Amino acid sequence: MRETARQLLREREVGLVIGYAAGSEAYWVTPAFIKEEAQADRLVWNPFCVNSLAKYLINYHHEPYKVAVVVKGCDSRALVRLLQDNQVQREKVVVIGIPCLGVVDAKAAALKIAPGTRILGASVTDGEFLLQTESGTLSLPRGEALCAKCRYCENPTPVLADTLLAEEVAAEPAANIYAEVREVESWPREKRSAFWDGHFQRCLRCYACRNICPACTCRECVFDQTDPCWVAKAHNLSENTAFHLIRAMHVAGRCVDCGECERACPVNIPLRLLNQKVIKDIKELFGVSTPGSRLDEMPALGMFATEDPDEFN
Amino acid sequence: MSLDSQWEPKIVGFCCNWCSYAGADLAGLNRLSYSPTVRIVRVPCSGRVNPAFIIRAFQRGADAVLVSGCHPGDCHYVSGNYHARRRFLVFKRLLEYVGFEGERLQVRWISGSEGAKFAQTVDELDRKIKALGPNKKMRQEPPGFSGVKDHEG
Amino acid sequence: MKRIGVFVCWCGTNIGGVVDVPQVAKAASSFPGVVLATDYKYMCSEPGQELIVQAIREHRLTRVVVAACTPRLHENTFRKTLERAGLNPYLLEIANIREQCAWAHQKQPGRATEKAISLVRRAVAKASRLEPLFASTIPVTRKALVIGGGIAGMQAALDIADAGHQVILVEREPTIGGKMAMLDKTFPTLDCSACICTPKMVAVAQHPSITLYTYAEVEKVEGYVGNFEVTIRQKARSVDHTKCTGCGTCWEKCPTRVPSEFEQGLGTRKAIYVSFPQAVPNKPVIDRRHCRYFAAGKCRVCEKVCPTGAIDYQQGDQLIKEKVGAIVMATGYDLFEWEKVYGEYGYGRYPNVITSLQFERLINASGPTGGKILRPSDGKEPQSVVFVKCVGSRDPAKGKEYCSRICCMYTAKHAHQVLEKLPGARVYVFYMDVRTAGKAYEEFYLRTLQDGAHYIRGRVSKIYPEGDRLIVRGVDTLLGRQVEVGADLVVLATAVVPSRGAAELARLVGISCDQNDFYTEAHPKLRPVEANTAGIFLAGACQGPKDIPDTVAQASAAAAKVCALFSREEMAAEPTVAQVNQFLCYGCLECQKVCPYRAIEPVTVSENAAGKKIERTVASVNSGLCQGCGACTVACKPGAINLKGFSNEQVLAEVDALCL
Amino acid sequence: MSVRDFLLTREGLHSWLSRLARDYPLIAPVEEEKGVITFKQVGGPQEIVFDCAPSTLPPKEWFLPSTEELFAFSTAGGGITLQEPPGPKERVLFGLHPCDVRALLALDPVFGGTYPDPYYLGRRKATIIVALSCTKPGPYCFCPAVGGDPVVAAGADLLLTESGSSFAVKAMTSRGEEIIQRYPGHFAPDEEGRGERARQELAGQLAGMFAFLPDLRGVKEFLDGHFELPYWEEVASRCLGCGICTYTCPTCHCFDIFDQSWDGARGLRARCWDSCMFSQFTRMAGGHNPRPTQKERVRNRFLHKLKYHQDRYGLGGCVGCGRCVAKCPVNIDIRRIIGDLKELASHG
Repeated sequence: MRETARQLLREREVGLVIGYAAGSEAYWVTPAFIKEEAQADRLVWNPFCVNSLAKYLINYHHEPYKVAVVVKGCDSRALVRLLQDNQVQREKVVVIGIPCLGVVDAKAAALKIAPGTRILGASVTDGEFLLQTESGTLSLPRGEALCAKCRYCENPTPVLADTLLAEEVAAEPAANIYAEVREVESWPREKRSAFWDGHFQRCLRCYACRNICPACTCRECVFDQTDPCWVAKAHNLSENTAFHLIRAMHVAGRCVDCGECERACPVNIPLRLLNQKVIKDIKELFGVSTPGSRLDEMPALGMFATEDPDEFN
Repeated sequence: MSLDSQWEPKIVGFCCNWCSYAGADLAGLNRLSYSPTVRIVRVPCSGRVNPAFIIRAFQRGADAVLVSGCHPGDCHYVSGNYHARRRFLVFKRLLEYVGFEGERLQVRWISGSEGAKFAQTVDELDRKIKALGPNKKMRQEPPGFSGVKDHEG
Repeated sequence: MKRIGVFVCWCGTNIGGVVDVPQVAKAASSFPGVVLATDYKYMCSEPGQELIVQAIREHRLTRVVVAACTPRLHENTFRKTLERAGLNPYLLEIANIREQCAWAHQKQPGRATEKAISLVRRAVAKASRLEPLFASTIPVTRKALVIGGGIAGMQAALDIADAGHQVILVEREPTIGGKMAMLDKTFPTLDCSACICTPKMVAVAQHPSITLYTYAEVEKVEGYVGNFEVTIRQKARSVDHTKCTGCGTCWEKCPTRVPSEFEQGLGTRKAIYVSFPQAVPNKPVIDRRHCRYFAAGKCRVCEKVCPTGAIDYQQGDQLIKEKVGAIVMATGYDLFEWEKVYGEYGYGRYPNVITSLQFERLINASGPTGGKILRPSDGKEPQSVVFVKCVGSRDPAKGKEYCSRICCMYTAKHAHQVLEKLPGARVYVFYMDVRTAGKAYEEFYLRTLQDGAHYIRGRVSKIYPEGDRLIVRGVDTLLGRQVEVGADLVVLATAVVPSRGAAELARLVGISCDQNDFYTEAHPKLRPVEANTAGIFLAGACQGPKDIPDTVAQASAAAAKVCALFSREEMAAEPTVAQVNQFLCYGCLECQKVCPYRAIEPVTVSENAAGKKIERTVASVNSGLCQGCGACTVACKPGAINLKGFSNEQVLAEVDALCL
Repeated sequence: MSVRDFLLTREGLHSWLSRLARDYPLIAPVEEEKGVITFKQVGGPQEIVFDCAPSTLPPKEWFLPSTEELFAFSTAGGGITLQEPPGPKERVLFGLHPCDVRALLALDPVFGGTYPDPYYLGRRKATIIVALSCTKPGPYCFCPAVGGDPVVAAGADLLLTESGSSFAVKAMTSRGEEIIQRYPGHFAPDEEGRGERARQELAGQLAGMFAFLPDLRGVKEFLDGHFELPYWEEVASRCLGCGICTYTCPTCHCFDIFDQSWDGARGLRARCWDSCMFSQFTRMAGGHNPRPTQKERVRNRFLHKLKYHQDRYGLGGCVGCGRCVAKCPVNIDIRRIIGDLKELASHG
């Protein structure tokens, strides 16, 4: 990756490479914005590279230079959506794709890795993530440490890339991808209601879910507008629920299921469980794929078919 | 909000100007009697109805929302109700998922000639909501003296 | 702060007899922004309107709420009232306390009053959010498209052309003339249909302002009132009409015979053919489906015999684009396909059970039998003819719920013709009712009765063959007994249905159909010849079953509407259209995808962003194209695109008010 | 001088908390959701999480609620009438760590200065604070680096320090003494100075347990002279502009005021948390925004923590709780920022 970045910068193919740099703890990475060849050594790729970097491209929409961005399979869906929404110009992006074997949930890793630990190397096997530290090799069992979104991955290999940095990884059939959604659906209404009320009640309205979301690219979000006041600023269950429902509908047909909202949430609201519900329904109702997985498939709620299901007669 | 026998549901209707609003007019014209619990907002098309309007209605104390437009294929604006259909198929499922009773959002295709269907739809909805009781999800009290509470209250 | 006036109408006792009007006015006076709330017996009357005008002036009102009947009735009336008082007409909001309140809740006056107050509160909330709107003007292309070349289309085309405007007439058959050209005589005058129809056809063909496209179909319609762009597909005729003289040698020599559509299958035509001798244009087309050359690659007889070398097997379909300002739909009707559902009448297996349109050809002097009534099975003259009415009409179980309107009269005509042509023949008519509303219609029917036709009130339950005859079994409901009638010929008065493809054409043109696929008029009483979509008009049976005089009248009416539209170079456009807040727009163009009128285009704007000059793409609305449906507003996540007159702010305020 | 040091057995603590919960609204850390520890009113000690270090959200919600109704208004009957909310009841806030108590001391001058804020001050006055010494720092804690003390919570009414099977209790204020007197039988006087020894011992143990202590020396002085730094652009390029750091911060206190009404006739005025990280935070009515990009916003936040608060009140704006470090989704880590600034300072 460093070599690819160096080359792109050296040959002035791009003016910027967006990738990952080591974070302040072993299980964190931080986005890196590399403009000079010499800085390319800061770039890392390891099983902690969970962040989706595609949305950062928007900030460089008006720059004269091309930007290279590192994407995993799930992130590539975000990139496709940004292209479809005219937020990113294809000819101004060099996509460095990384076929991915799954990334680690930092919250789970934090329980196993002492603060201040330095990671010297990492590898992924079928059953575990192996980390070389100064005090020896540490194993994170895949079952415990794997990010929830990686459990059923539809696109281990990016759907769009100019260069792939590893061998393609085939997707496994993901029949159970919405098992958790189905579980919630199966609950009695009162239980569902209490479940979501409990979560929405806790929402701080910090908007991290929105700000990190690749489907949220508005110049000014409805939640920041005062006239009309779509949702009041007050933090309470009613307004918080309104916020989450309107947001779910705004990203309906556009959410790429990258799971970044849920990861960013400081109070552990299971946002992916909310957005996946919409993805699942839209797929079932209208026969489309997960948004962003096909360049030629536009958002389902911007289209219709006369033979769509109808239950409103 | 009281649960006593005096309680009457509050139902907000969004009716498209060309079909359903005309259907509601026709119901009146034919002196078809239906429940007065539905209050209509006139919109040009069912495709104009933003789910955020419905959310707002529930926040403000609506016990149910009726969205009504032309039958598929009959949209005055060609395709507005097809877009509405997709949107509300998804939105209704989402509302149920977070714990709403699905009956509280009714979407119905009612043409300008279906005054009787309008009246019947309203009465059915009214009956269902009376059986369910007041909606509690997302409900707010009007801001005012009663709205001021001590934080710990 | 807005100064709102609320005017509550009694509508005589219509509202006032149920709703406590003074109480509504009293409640309204306490709503925020309301400076005046009053009531009056008839707000729409001249004194009522004058009251509003005076109040606007006296109380310096800036917004007006009228609580009265449905806005669909008097919104325009009161807008004009505001205008008279110097207020922008769009600063009006109507609370519908008649249709949706007083009339619907007559039995619960208390609840009706309560609801009326709520509806007025909604209107006040919306009124306080109303902004003045201004109509824009759009240019008008003074050229009309008429779709369908039957009597309706011809009449409309001639009237518009006579008024001095260009007309394009598109007919999908090889000739104009439509159904009327097939008819023998017209009721009740019994004048020859061809004699009055063919001169019209010629007039159309010769009119300098009419461009005729036969054997052509409308493929695409874009644009909007005054500015349509239509694409017409001229189907390949395989004959170069610029060379062809219509001499007829080709169709004489053509070896292939197929059933003639014009003769309703009772006669034949060739594979290269003109529909009938007086066809306009009187030049042939090759029916490629049946032509030997096209089917088997051999033959080319017509090419060999053509003296002018007009045969062109290579000819392809041609797409023609035309700009027009108005469209007249005159697509006519077809007959209900009774063979598919009426098993009791033999599913079309008995050759001597025919439709009335076939009967028209049978009795027509230029028809397959030269005007002799001969039964199809063996060419014998029938001695007993049974007419069955309402086959498919007024039959919700198997056919259509509606009355086809013309059958009673033409059946009377047919009965009369049989009795006239076949002295001694017996004529029976099975009917449900005899409906003869029309000038001299009832008289005609009575004459037929006097002629000796036996009218039997009842439905026919079965038709079955016995020997070389048919037995028609029905019930005579007046006598209350079953009857069986032997018949040599049975004529079914089948229902009138929209012509095939009418619904698809409606979708393509952008108008709506009713549940039977007849085109929907903008208003059943007040705008019967306009479609819901501006600039599109309806003529003839495409809007509903009609006889010839009504069809011609409607066609002329549609033409008059077109001429009114064409009377000015520009027309005022509705100001309730979408509008883009370019600051909020982030250029995803989802709005463009949902717009049914292609009214949204991307444009590039330049602006300063943090000291840098940047260019970015935003959506822009063509207010001439926009029809104000608002689909874009919901597709727009940040609310950058809003609908004037039904804005997000207004709807949210209405919801808030209704829930209080 | 009265005795200020007491001892409390573990059982004694539980029974005292049970009594407190009956007599006062008792607010303490609870695990609201798996992995989310917040201060909530509790029914008794069984609900309390004792070993959180630190809680997910700070206790500032109890002094500066995320939404606070200020007054109701009505125009009914002409004119305008206002009604203020009733003041808070006296309540006990239990289980604050020293950093959170220190954060309150940092907030006090903000709301108690030239224009005293009756809402904050009312809540502050109504609250009895029972602090708990840290026994183990959290993974991202760095209070010693910003002058904090993980053991002694100056500003609390009572300080509890776990020591073996019991707790050393120190009354830090007269209000703390009153509380102890109100519950005789629970507290045994600590006449041998066991508490003091326990606290010293704990301080010694903790000293080496902080994973990463940034060196703050010279940073403020550097920032005093360097407002414009290209460095902020680098930080801002990563920043999402969300409110996590400010909403989880115990000293961030910005709020926005808004009116809520359904019809313009009746309604209420309220304030709710706002964040200087939000793009529209400084946007003025006319549309101008003096902090137009995330660079200015990020800079403002860190300058506030490391300089402005010090300039204005002589108090640190960061108490080293590490909550923003724990929660930032893009790993903008104030410990690293301090280190980077330090390095920039040393390179001139």
